[in-house]
Amino acid sequence: MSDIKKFMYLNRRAPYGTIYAWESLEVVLIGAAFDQEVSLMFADDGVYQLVKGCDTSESDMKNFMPTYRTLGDYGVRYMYVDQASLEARGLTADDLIEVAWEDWETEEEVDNIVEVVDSAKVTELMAESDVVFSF
Amino acid sequence: MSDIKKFMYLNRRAPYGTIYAWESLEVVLIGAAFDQEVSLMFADDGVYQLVKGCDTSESDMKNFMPTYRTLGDYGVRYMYVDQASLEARGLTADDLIEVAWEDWETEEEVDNIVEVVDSAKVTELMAESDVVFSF
Amino acid sequence: MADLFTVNKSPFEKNSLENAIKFSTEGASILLIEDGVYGASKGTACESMITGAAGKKFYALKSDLKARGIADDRLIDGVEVVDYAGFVELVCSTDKTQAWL
Amino acid sequence: MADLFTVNKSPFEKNSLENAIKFSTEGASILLIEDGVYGASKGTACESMITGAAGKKFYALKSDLKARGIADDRLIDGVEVVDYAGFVELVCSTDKTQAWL
Amino acid sequence: MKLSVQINEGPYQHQATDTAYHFTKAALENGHEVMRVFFYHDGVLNGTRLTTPPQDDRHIVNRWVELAEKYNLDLVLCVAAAQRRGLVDDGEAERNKKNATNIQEPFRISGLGQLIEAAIQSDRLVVFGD
Amino acid sequence: MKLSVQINEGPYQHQATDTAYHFTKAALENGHEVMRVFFYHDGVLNGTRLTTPPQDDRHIVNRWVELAEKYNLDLVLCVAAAQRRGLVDDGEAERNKKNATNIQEPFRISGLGQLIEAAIQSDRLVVFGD
Repeated sequence: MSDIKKFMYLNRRAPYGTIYAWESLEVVLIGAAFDQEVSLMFADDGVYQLVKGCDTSESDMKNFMPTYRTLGDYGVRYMYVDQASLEARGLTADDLIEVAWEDWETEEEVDNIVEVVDSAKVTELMAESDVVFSF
Repeated sequence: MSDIKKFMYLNRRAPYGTIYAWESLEVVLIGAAFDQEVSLMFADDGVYQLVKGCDTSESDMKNFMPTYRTLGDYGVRYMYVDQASLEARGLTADDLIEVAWEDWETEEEVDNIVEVVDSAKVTELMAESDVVFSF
Repeated sequence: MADLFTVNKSPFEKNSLENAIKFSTEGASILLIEDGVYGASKGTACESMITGAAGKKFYALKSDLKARGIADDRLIDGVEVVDYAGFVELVCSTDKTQAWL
Repeated sequence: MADLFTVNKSPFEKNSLENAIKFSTEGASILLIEDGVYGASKGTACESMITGAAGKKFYALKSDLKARGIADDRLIDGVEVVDYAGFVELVCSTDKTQAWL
Repeated sequence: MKLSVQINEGPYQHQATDTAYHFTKAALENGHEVMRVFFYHDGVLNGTRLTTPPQDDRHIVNRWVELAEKYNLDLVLCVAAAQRRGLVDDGEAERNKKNATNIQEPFRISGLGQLIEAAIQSDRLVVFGD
Repeated sequence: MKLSVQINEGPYQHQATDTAYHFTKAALENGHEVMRVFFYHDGVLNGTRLTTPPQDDRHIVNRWVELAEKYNLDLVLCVAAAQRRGLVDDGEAERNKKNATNIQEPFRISGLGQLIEAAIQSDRLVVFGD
């Protein structure tokens, strides 16, 4: 096994009702210091984590949406969203934030690494990962 | 309003996976010192709390099934079980423990205060209660 | 008056909303809070839980809707938005409050 | 070898078992622990989740079955009972372990 | 009206405590009496003085303290739940031979009877949990 | 094999910690190496020395301590999670001006990097949560 592992962070919970979404994100940020291949998967209520237009000012909780937008700078290369979960919730890709990515060495750029994938692809991507973090 | 309130303890969670069932029971035991009319309602996974034959010796957790059997002595007069919840789980009244009750003053005795009721009755009993405790 | 039920779980994750509706009486008020407010969204697979529930009144907590990016135009018709003062008012104007966790 | 999925939620309370089955590959192992062991019972409304899942192997943790009064004769056919040593063995003999909470 | 509040979860992990706080505050600001806030299960963890949340986040424990000081609010931690979860005041430290306390004043540790009493004497009991 | 374990919930409220303990113990007894047990979210509450569970119940904190002593197990509490939830060692007490500690040795407080490192270096990471 090479030193580079494929890490997948699996997000299946809504934000704010519990802290799991936010503390999971903290792991991703810290993990950036380690050179692994990192992807995030959003399924079930986890897809709500990426919905645009959250405003926590009245609920007095920390709004961590801006942090998702910076994930490209933290070594996250792929953010996948389960299509069936999205559709069941009456949402489309247009309802989700976009996250840009740039490789500073090769200057390769991607406008948006958030990608909606079908269930078969979710299964395949999870199976391909070396480690799946659950929160 | 009279000094006697109708208390209902609503149990909707399985035992052991979380502590709610047990700590809810602790409230019932302490509550016996206050002269209120007390009933317990078991619905959803809460019906599992009354299933016979639990053995926690291998899991090293406290088995609180014996405590349910003594509830008649703690002022609990009614223990209701939602029939639909029971049936969905493939269970019948025969799978549940029995709890006896005796009024020490009038010597009135009841062999088993555990009663399976239909959903309409659940609704009615909850609506009639003055306070519903949720855990 | 009838009772107030609070529901704080996403209807996609747990059956709390479904059963709060099932076990409440005609005329009951059901207040969606925390992740429960997702149940108030139009066009979801769970929409019919609320649109099909006759004789119950639905409310959703404003600050929780905002935190989750659920704009007013996405709410199921008839769901009333309340703030915390409205929550308190609902508790006081109904017979009792049941947390349907 | 394929992956091991652990499921610790009652299938009546949360969709964890359903989705662990849905998102696992052919040949995956699914281990029911804690309240997840209720999913291993015969004759329930959720039974078809397991009986209808082709190509997956199901396990249930012995001490959690016993704590919940689920006797061996109530188990769905084909569900294998393991103790903690068996749990460890499953973790080591599969590619990785995913907690499907 | 006279209200009481029960809280079943600890701070930060679940929003239950946040909701309970905002509800209690709104009740007080709108002229209602809050007889007692009873912390049960992991809810007792709201009463520790040892938390240091990030500076850009709310301080859940201190928020309760400020509300209690302003309205003379009774904040009660269940003793049995507190013992299981390591919430200790001077009395508990002495009884259980602990060499430290972690309770934040004016939270106080008392029995479950305080919850029953609140339910009997209040017009409404409102529960916040997971 | 080399395993690591992550625990997301506190003691008593959820069974997750119990399961994690029995799993870790079985792994060690069957000759595997457990590189690290990492406590995250409310899991950090496993590391307090201030609990006094009922005498007829298991002592979850002490059970970890005994296992750690027998197998020289590395028990790590996440510092960010610990700060939010009031888990404090000497260093944290000094940094955040707290007048008490509540950590139980040999639990230690460290950063999230310890979880990442465990995931990289272990053959398997097994997560227990709610």
